[in-house]
Amino acid sequence: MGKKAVGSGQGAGCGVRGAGRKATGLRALHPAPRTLPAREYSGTELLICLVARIMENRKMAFIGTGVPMLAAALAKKHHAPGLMAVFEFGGTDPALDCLPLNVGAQQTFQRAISAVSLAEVMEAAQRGFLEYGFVGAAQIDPFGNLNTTVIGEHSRPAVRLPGSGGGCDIGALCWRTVALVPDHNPRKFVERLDFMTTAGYLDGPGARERAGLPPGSGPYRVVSNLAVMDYDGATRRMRLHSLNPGVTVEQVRQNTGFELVVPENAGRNEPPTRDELRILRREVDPRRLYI
Amino acid sequence: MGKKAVGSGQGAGCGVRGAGRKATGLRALHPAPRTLPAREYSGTELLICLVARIMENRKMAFIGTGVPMLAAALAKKHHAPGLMAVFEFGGTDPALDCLPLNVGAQQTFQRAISAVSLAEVMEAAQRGFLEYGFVGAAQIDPFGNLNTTVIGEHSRPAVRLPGSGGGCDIGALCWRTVALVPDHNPRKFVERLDFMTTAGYLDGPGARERAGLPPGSGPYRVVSNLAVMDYDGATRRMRLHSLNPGVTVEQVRQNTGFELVVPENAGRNEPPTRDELRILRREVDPRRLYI
Amino acid sequence: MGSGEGALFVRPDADGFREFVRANKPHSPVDKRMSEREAVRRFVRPGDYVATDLYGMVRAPMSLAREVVRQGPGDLSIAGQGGMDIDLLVASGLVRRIDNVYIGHEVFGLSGAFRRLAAAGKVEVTEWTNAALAWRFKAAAMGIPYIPSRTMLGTDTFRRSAAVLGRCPFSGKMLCLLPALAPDVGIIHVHRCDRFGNAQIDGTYGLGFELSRASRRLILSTERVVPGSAIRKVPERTVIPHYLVDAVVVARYGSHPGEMCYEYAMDRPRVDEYLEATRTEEGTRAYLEKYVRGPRSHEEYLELVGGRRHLRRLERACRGR
Amino acid sequence: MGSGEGALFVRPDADGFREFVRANKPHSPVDKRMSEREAVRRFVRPGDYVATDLYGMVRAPMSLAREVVRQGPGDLSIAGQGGMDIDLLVASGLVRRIDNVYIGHEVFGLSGAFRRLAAAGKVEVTEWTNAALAWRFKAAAMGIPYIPSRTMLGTDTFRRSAAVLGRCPFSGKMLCLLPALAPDVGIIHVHRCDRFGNAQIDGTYGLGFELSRASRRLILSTERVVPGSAIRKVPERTVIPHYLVDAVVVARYGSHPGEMCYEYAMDRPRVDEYLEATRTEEGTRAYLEKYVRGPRSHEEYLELVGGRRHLRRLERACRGR
Repeated sequence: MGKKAVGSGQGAGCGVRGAGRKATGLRALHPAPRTLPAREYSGTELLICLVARIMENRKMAFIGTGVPMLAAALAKKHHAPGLMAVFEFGGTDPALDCLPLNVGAQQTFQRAISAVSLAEVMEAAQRGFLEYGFVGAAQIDPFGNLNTTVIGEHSRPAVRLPGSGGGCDIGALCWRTVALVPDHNPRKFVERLDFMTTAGYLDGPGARERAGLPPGSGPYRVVSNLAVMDYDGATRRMRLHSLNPGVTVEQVRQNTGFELVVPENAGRNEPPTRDELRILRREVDPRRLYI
Repeated sequence: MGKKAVGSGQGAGCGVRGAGRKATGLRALHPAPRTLPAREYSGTELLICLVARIMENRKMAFIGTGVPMLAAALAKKHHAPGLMAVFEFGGTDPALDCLPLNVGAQQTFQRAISAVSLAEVMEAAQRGFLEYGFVGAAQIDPFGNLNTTVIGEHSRPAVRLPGSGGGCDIGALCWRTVALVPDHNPRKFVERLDFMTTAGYLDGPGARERAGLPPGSGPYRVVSNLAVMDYDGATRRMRLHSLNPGVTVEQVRQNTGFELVVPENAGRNEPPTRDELRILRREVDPRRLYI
Repeated sequence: MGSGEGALFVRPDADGFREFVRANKPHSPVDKRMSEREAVRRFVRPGDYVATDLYGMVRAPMSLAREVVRQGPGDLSIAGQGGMDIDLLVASGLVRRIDNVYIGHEVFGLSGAFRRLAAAGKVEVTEWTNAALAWRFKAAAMGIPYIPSRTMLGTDTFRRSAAVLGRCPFSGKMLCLLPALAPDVGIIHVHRCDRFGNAQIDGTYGLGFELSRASRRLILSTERVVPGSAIRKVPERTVIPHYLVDAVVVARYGSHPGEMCYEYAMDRPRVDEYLEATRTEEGTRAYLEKYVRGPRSHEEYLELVGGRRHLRRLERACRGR
Repeated sequence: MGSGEGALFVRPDADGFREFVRANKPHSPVDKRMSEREAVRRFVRPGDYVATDLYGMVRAPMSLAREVVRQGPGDLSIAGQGGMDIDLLVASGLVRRIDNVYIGHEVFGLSGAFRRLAAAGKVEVTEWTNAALAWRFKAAAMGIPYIPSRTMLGTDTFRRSAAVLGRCPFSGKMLCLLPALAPDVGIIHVHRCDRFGNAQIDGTYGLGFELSRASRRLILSTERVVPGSAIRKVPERTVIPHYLVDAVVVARYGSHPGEMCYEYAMDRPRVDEYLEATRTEEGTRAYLEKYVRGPRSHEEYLELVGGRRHLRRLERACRGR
């Protein structure tokens, strides 16, 4: 096994180049040609840009590996220099000049402002410091509740998924939870979850508060490969917010397994700008670990 | 103000020689001539030796400034090299090659094995790691309950004392609590406390357990200038254990404001040995901050 | 089940704390350096609940305590744990309510100020313990309204506290439930921090970790400001991250006349002078006039107590690790 | 009020923990260095509850996880949080009960072993979350039987947990009460410690702080042993003091094939080999034979995966702070 196989170490602690040799989860979904023309972009790149645009300046964001991390790095370099990325295992605002493959990896606390513990960052979230939280899911329902635990019965599942991890905590403790679904289809957007790992709006208005979840917190956006969704203020049901480039309302409807609220004035998401793509490709992930 | 006034710094971080110029609490009680012959000793020196003898090897002891600290240092150098001194504000097993005047002072964590927080050491005590705890008191009752809060009424006290500090915690969480009373008299050993700051055996057998205090914990010894007391196993009332040199049972009785249990076979405490005094004067407190 | 009869000066309010944090805390790094005067003017108000770290005459935020007395916001509540800093606030007459843990001077004796104030019935006192206070801060720092414990049970300390008895739903054990305590203002003196407030503390951090997280507003004073890169080099050492901090006050010798571990020794004659003075009301008044209200700033105070040469001596008396 | 339907594998027992500590823990410093074999033989028993730190393929105590599989104490319960270490235990078939938090490989995909085991109904699973597990350890680490929290409320995660609903006596808030979790054995890999076990960790300590305090028995593996004086020079850096530790196992490259921050990078081809192998039962069996049961010690394992030269390369791929 040659030296290349274990990483060329182009930056401090970046010895993971080998990761580029095999498609990880993200790459498998949206393979991006190595040299995209500036006007073209991959699905993953669009997703990253859509998530990045959600993140405002001077906020703290709970970040997992993958899209949210790339989006945070992009947002920071593009429009939100004061955004603070917080990783679940304790790293806070690391330099991120190379990208971690684990939420506990060295890059999550390298030249960070602090490197503490899982409890510490979860408690910061419980105290209200974490504005954004990002979660993936195998299933999402009309109220933004999420399943990452099992498909089928809990005691003998057809597919055993990893479990909550920090997902359920994020859904409970962060102010605004953003769900990421890179493959928008009716098996993901379902009327009823097999298992509610993470609280969205539970069964509707006021339900979170009745359950004891912190007032004012809850689902904020769903970002998929087809569109961005938000929630109706009165019914707390998922609503189309804006369509991705080239996607129609009908396409979104057909790929959603429940009745989506569709407003008259659904917006349209701009494709990644030249600026966004340049930063993403040259500064955020120049070694193409993820994109 | 000359250099001497602020300390000559004979050891790292020992800049408190000025303390020797004025009698602190301990010295005021038992002034010790600067050059005692080897066979003589001060009251404070006796107290320190009596406390030191209680401390067994390979135990952890919650230590405050003053006598317990000197006793711990003596025990460590004399018969209990594995004794671990733990200071309330987080210092654990410091070098103690010079003596602190505060439980949070530099000497309490200088070259310690760890320097953490008040919560950390209190939690270690709550988990059962702390074998010994040492507490002073303005009043002590027959069940070993202690008052360090007020003389008189709580709302308008005749004398407002400091309060619990860590005393009440030590009485609750350490396995064996040792009370130190350098001035044994009927105003200190009282039938009824003005205020029960720290739990001894409360009102008798089983009371601690009923209150929810950890089973097996509780008062262990009282060390005074007249004698060492322990507690009757059946009644949990204070009992004479052993008399200090030259002291009679009658003297102890007269100076105790309640009926002390006096067994047939009350022992006698040996005066400080040459070895103890040598270590105490030459190694533990050579600059006579306390003794 | 039973509960203490003491007044609960600050009610646990985890949701209110969340709202406050979201609306007011500096989530991202901004330069927060300011003078003692500005920090106290902006962040300490009449009626506030104030808490400090560390203890005794060690790493106490004395320059800020003096500035509070100088500006004199009245009707304060305090966590009665600390040392000369807290004693100074009590002596100043600004304090009306005390969550008392320990106000006194260890081997140096009782607090004259606390004794007089209590005897005159001029202060409302609720009793707690060292551990109870640490865990009350810890509950607030965790964002929860209370924390169970095994201390205080069966005592008058419990009876005069505002704790509550509760039974554990898992083990059936009787527990002392401690309400979260989120002070309006926390004041902590540290060894070093960057201009944003990312702070390192040498030695034990006493209650500093919990207090910094429990406080609504947090004022740091620091012996020195270091570049952010020095902080980021050892992120393990950051005890207080910047997002908790509202003000950074550079205060070299900020703990004088107490000690700052590894930096300078206690100024024993000046400490004795304070202890002696505060034995009487007149003495206290004279001390406050001379050492607190007299100098207009920390710098003037340092000149008054002996200036650079004297302070260098205190540094030499403290010989590092 | 309601409570989860999941099994509570370890009942909170603060008094039992106290008794255990008093009778068994090494309160004073003794040399605890021993081999993987001896540490696992002495401190891991069939039926034990085992928990590890950190996470993913980062600072996982792989050499000890392999030794546990080698010796094969069965009927284990585990805290289902960690990474390859926990996944390896699950793959080995030794595990019967899981307090699950997250068993999977993040961007690298699902856990084949967990998926098969669960689908076959061969394991009893109670659900929790990252924060819940951290706080369950924290409750045990504080010596209390439970800790209140605001997570899990309203979800199936709660329903399949063993948490209990409770109302705060101070604020009236509905809370999720989390039972203390004191594992029989905690296993943690650290950067350095002295022979007594006073340990420093670089970077985040994940759940290590709480787990080390919550565990009845604690096995440390360490990249290197340093003199006690090095520890005492910076007592602020001691994350795990010796009195918590039962065994110190010197295991250079102890996290291989995962990374050890600031020490060596992840061995990606070896990780891929593991992920690939554990997709099937046969693959898993072959992997365990070759990499776990084949080598008789950590040293033999290191030789097998490429030896010194290869490991040096992983070090070079990780360029310090």
